[in-house]
Amino acid sequence: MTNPYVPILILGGVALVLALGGLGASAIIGPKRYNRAKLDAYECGIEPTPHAVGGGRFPIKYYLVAMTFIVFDIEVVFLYQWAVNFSELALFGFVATMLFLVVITVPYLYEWRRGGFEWA
Amino acid sequence: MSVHTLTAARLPFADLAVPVAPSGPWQESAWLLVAVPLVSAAVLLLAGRRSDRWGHWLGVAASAASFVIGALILVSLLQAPVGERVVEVDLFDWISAGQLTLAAGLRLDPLSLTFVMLVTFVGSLIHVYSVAYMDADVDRRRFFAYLNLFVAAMLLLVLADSFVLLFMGWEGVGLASYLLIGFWNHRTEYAVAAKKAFIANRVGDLGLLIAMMAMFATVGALDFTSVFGAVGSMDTSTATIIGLALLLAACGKSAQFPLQSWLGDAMAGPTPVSALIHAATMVTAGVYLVVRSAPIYEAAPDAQLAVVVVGAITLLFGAIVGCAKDDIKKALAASTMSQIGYMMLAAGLGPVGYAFAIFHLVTHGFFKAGMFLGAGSVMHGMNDQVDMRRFGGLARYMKITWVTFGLGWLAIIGVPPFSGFFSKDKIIEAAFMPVAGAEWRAWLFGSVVLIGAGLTAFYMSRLFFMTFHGEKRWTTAAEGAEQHPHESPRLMTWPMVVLAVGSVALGGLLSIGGVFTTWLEPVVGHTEHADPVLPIPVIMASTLVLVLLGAFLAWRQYAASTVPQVAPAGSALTRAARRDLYQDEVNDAVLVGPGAYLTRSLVYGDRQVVDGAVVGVAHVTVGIAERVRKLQNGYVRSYAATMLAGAVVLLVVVLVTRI
Amino acid sequence: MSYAAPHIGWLQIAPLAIVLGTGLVGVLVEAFVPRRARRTTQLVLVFAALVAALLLIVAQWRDTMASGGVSLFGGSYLLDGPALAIQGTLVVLSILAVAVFADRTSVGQDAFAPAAAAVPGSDYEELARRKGLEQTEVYPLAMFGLGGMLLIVAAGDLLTLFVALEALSMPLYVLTGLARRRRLLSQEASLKYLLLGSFASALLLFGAALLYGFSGSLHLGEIAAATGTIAGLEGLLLGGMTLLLIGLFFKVGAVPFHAWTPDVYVGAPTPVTGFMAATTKIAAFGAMVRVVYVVGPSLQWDLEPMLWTVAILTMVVGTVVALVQTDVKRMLAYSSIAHAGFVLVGVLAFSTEGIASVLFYLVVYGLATIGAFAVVTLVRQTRTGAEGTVILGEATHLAQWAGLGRRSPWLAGALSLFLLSFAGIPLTAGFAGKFTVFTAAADGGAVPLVVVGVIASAAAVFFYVRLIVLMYFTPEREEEGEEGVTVVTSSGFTTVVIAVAAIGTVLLGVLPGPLLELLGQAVKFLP
Amino acid sequence: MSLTNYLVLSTLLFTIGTMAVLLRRNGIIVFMGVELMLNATNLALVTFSRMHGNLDGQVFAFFVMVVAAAEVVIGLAIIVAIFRTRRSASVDDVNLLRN
Repeated sequence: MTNPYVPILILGGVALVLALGGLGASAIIGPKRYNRAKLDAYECGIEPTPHAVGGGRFPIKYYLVAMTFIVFDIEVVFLYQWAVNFSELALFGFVATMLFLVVITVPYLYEWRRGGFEWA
Repeated sequence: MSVHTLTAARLPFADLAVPVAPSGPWQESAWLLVAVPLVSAAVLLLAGRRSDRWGHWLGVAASAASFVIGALILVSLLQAPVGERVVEVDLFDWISAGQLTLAAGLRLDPLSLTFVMLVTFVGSLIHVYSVAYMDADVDRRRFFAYLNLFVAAMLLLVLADSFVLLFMGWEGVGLASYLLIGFWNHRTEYAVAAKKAFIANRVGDLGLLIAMMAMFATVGALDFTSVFGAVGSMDTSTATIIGLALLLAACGKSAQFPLQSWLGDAMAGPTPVSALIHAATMVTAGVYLVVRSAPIYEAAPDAQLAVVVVGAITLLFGAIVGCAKDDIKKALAASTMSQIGYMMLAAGLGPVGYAFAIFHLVTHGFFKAGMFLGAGSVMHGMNDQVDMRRFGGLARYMKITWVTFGLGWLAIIGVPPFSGFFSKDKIIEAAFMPVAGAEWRAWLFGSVVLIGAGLTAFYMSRLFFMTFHGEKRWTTAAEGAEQHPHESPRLMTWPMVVLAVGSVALGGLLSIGGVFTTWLEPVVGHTEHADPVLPIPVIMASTLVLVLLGAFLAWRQYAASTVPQVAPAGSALTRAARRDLYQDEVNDAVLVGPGAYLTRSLVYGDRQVVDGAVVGVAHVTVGIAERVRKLQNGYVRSYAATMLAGAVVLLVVVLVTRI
Repeated sequence: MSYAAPHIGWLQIAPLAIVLGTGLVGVLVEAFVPRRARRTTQLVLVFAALVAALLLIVAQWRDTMASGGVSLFGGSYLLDGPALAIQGTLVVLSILAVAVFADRTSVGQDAFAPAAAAVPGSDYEELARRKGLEQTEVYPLAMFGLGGMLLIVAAGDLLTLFVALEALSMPLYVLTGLARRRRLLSQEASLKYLLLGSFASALLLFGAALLYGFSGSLHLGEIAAATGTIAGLEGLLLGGMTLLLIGLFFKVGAVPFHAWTPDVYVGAPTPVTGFMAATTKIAAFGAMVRVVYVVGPSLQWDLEPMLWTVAILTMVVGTVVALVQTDVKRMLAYSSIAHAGFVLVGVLAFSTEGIASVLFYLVVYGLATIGAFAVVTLVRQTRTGAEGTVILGEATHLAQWAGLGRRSPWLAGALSLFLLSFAGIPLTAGFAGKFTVFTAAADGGAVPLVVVGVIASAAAVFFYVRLIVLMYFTPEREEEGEEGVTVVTSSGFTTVVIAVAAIGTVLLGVLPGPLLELLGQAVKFLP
Repeated sequence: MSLTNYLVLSTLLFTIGTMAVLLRRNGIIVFMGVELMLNATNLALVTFSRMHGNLDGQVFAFFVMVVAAAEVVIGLAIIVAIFRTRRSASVDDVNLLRN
């Protein structure tokens, strides 16, 4: 690799040019036609703003789903490593992973107790 | 315990005593001098209402305790041989970073101990007096807390062995004085007075700060020993700058021209405060500073001359103002101003004057404090009336006050054999000392102090006669409260008596064989007396003639003839004098105005006003600030853009060196 | 290959473990303890844990200083002198900060939204307020944040550094959004902090990647070792270091990465502001000092231009912009930026005195900051309407502070003390701090920096003193209409905090010697 | 093919992510930009890991994923809260705090 720092400088240059140029360009030539759809938040495709249920307290179920998903998703990321060299990691690995599982379980319990799973 | 050596500054400071380690328990425990009143003040403030019943006595006890300790140290110092009368007590290394170390230590020498004695003795008397004077006040405890705070700060100021520590004391007394002037701050004009004193003092502090920076820049240290030691190697211009800066500081603290205007308003504070802080001790701190910095002034003749000039101006200024004031306390304040002018002038005269400046300072401390207490006692008897045109003929009603005040009066106008005579006469002689190459000085300043003596005699006699003699001009029932003057309680009269004794005898006792001047020699150096341009008897005689003349005129106008109850229009000069020769107008333009602007701008952050307040630099700064502020436009994306731009710039800064 | 379990020093990780464990338990408390008892339980837990952690830190002080520290988990967790010292500082300050969290004042409400999930101004929020709900999750959140901080100052490799950074940031993102009043501002601040914060940590992460690419290792020590040996890849090294430092600059609020600071400090609930202003900065500086002093020395000449630029910019911009602020919290925010600059000056001393002075300055700054913001929590706006006078949120406009000195001298006095300490007036801790930092830097040859620093602090005196002048010398504004200002009495916690901070500030101002010596022992980094 | 290409790719992705942060208006898209930056870094980490023939980089990448996920959770919660309050997720609408 010759002059390996050149990519970084390029990155810098590109970033600067794009940052300023992009801001400028979008300000100048960009069409200023916003509509609800453009500004809408993405909420798994459902109509994002139902009328305030329970007087302004909004259902965060979808996010609970997302979070719950992540709880287990993350679990797998590490469990997989552990699984493949279970025997080599031996006791240390076991204890560590169990600890990790416990830690992961705590927010799960919290969510459960706070009614995070009471969908419908 | 570190031992310092003084590399010889120029004469006459070559013979100065070298600081030595303390010997004996009392010198070791000098820190108690400051600690005791400080602790007492803290107790009084923290204990709150609970201590209302006994608080004031604690205050008195604390002040008295410092006096006792001081006395013991004094004795131990007197026993020491003259060569070892400059003692340095290292307390602790305050901050030590890298090579640099700030140490806190006390310096016990004749000069500082003289002040310790004056402050604690007069201070204790005034504490006692205040017990009675502030009897009616619900906040008496707080008052005593502030008094103790003041005593502690003042002692720190005079005992400090470095300009840093001195500065702390300097600020401390400023704070205490501010708190005490504004003690009755529910009355607006008093709060205003407090603020005025505050501003004037800050200007002074600026001077002290500049001086300290200059010293640090040139010497690299701020303790007296090293600074004065390095003076010899300092070039004259630096010394002059430092000297002038110190003079500015002294002017702010000691109400010297052009920063004197606050003292009159400071009389808004309770009378004991005026007696202790604004007559006997704090306002003389400026003189202390000049005398303490003697080596610097010796190296800077121009700065020295400036000191003399300031002293001379203030001397006349105060005297003229004093002739026109009808408010008894303001008249006394004016005279204080003028007397400190005397001391400044003497301090500016160099080695011939230092000792006498301090000498006059001590005697003045006694008789002026005495007279202020007398004034307080008069007000006490006259329902807080301060207009002398409504006094008159009080001699018969308050005998002790009359006698004590009278003795103080005789002392200040310099009638032999009272204290003032000895101290002031010496200053007059010193003023007539010929200065090589500038004979005009001797004549100019000599005549100034002579005239000053005459004026002093006039306005003090005026004050005395208007108050105690002539016919009664009291407010009658028709005008409101009818006056029933009466003598004050013992707690108030006794301190007055003690001080009166001092104003009679002290001067004489201390000048027997020049005991006082020799006592100070380790600090201010020894000088052989040259002969003044006029023979001493002539000087003395002319002084006395002028004094008697002044007193006689005052008697004819204010005792023998009737005094109008309402001030007559008077001449232009009189009117000017009544208004402090328009100093306020000047200062309002110079100091207070911007100050007010500042405060207002601070409230509403009004840009114009900010600019108006801190002219020049602020303009640019605020301009920049506003630009930068524009960047803070609240848009996340532009923040992110700033960050990225910053990142790119930094990357370039780093990498460019390698390409 | 067989795997050797890494060595674990239980005593050394005990403080960290306790703090994080308490966070977890706190979450369980939220889950299983009935609502009434939650607050009390949380408080007991938190304070017990913090005190325990502090004791453990003190217990291992001597050994650590003697042995120079230990390296755990294969060098990922380096508990050396500076790490332990900063951990101690962090725990002490957190005790104070969390105490301010807990204060309900005479109004009977803490500073946090009763139900953060509720839409501001909605019926449900009103209901929650009337039912006196409290978002007691703030205590576990604070614990997690503190855990991250304790970890980052001991992070021996880039992985730990990154994880710790995120662990300390995320709870703060949430805490920022929990203000009980001015919730729009609070949420906005939270969003800004989140977006910019994650952006900054992305930059830091990329820097970490580059450094790994350069050295093939994540351990700071090995990266430092590689600096001399590997040729031709300096680009990766320098670029990586720069981006890494930028991530930390963001956390300490150094210009030009400071833009979030004022907005977030103003928007966040004031107790949280105090907490993060003090602890986050300290933790980030801890990490920065480690990076600069472990990897830096061989690169000193390459990095100095950048560091100098940032330091000068930070001092100047922070001071200058603070001059024109009219909002107390905002002014304090900019002043905290300026202080970051002063600390950077100390870092640039590149000497052990430098480290000691930085540690000392951080303690001083933390004390005064928490104290100052604690004072701010007590000065409130009032509105007098039909139903009598209602006490609202903090009165932060400067004009509202006029004459405070007359109404509540003690409070104003305490604040003045903190401001004077910020301004570096002698006899306050701030002076000792600036003095040590500047002397260290001057000895280290960074004289120009010191000059700028001195000028900046001189200018800074203006806006600190102006608040004091305002409180003591400006007559109280007469209440126009129904708007007014009042001082609520704390329910004890805040008073204690302010008192402790004030005493500490004075004590360290009069006698900084002992602490300086103590920290003087803690200046050796493990490679 | 050379590992450098991966690095270039990751750099480009990183830049694109940056641009998304700077140019997009919708808070959630901005946030996706940040996530893109993180994942671009992951690519770089894995590449370097391969280059140096040790696993540190890959482990790091796993942790980055976890952190990113956690960040998403918090980020979404905050953005949604704001959205519910203001009926818009545009980051340009939130500028009450300024100067």
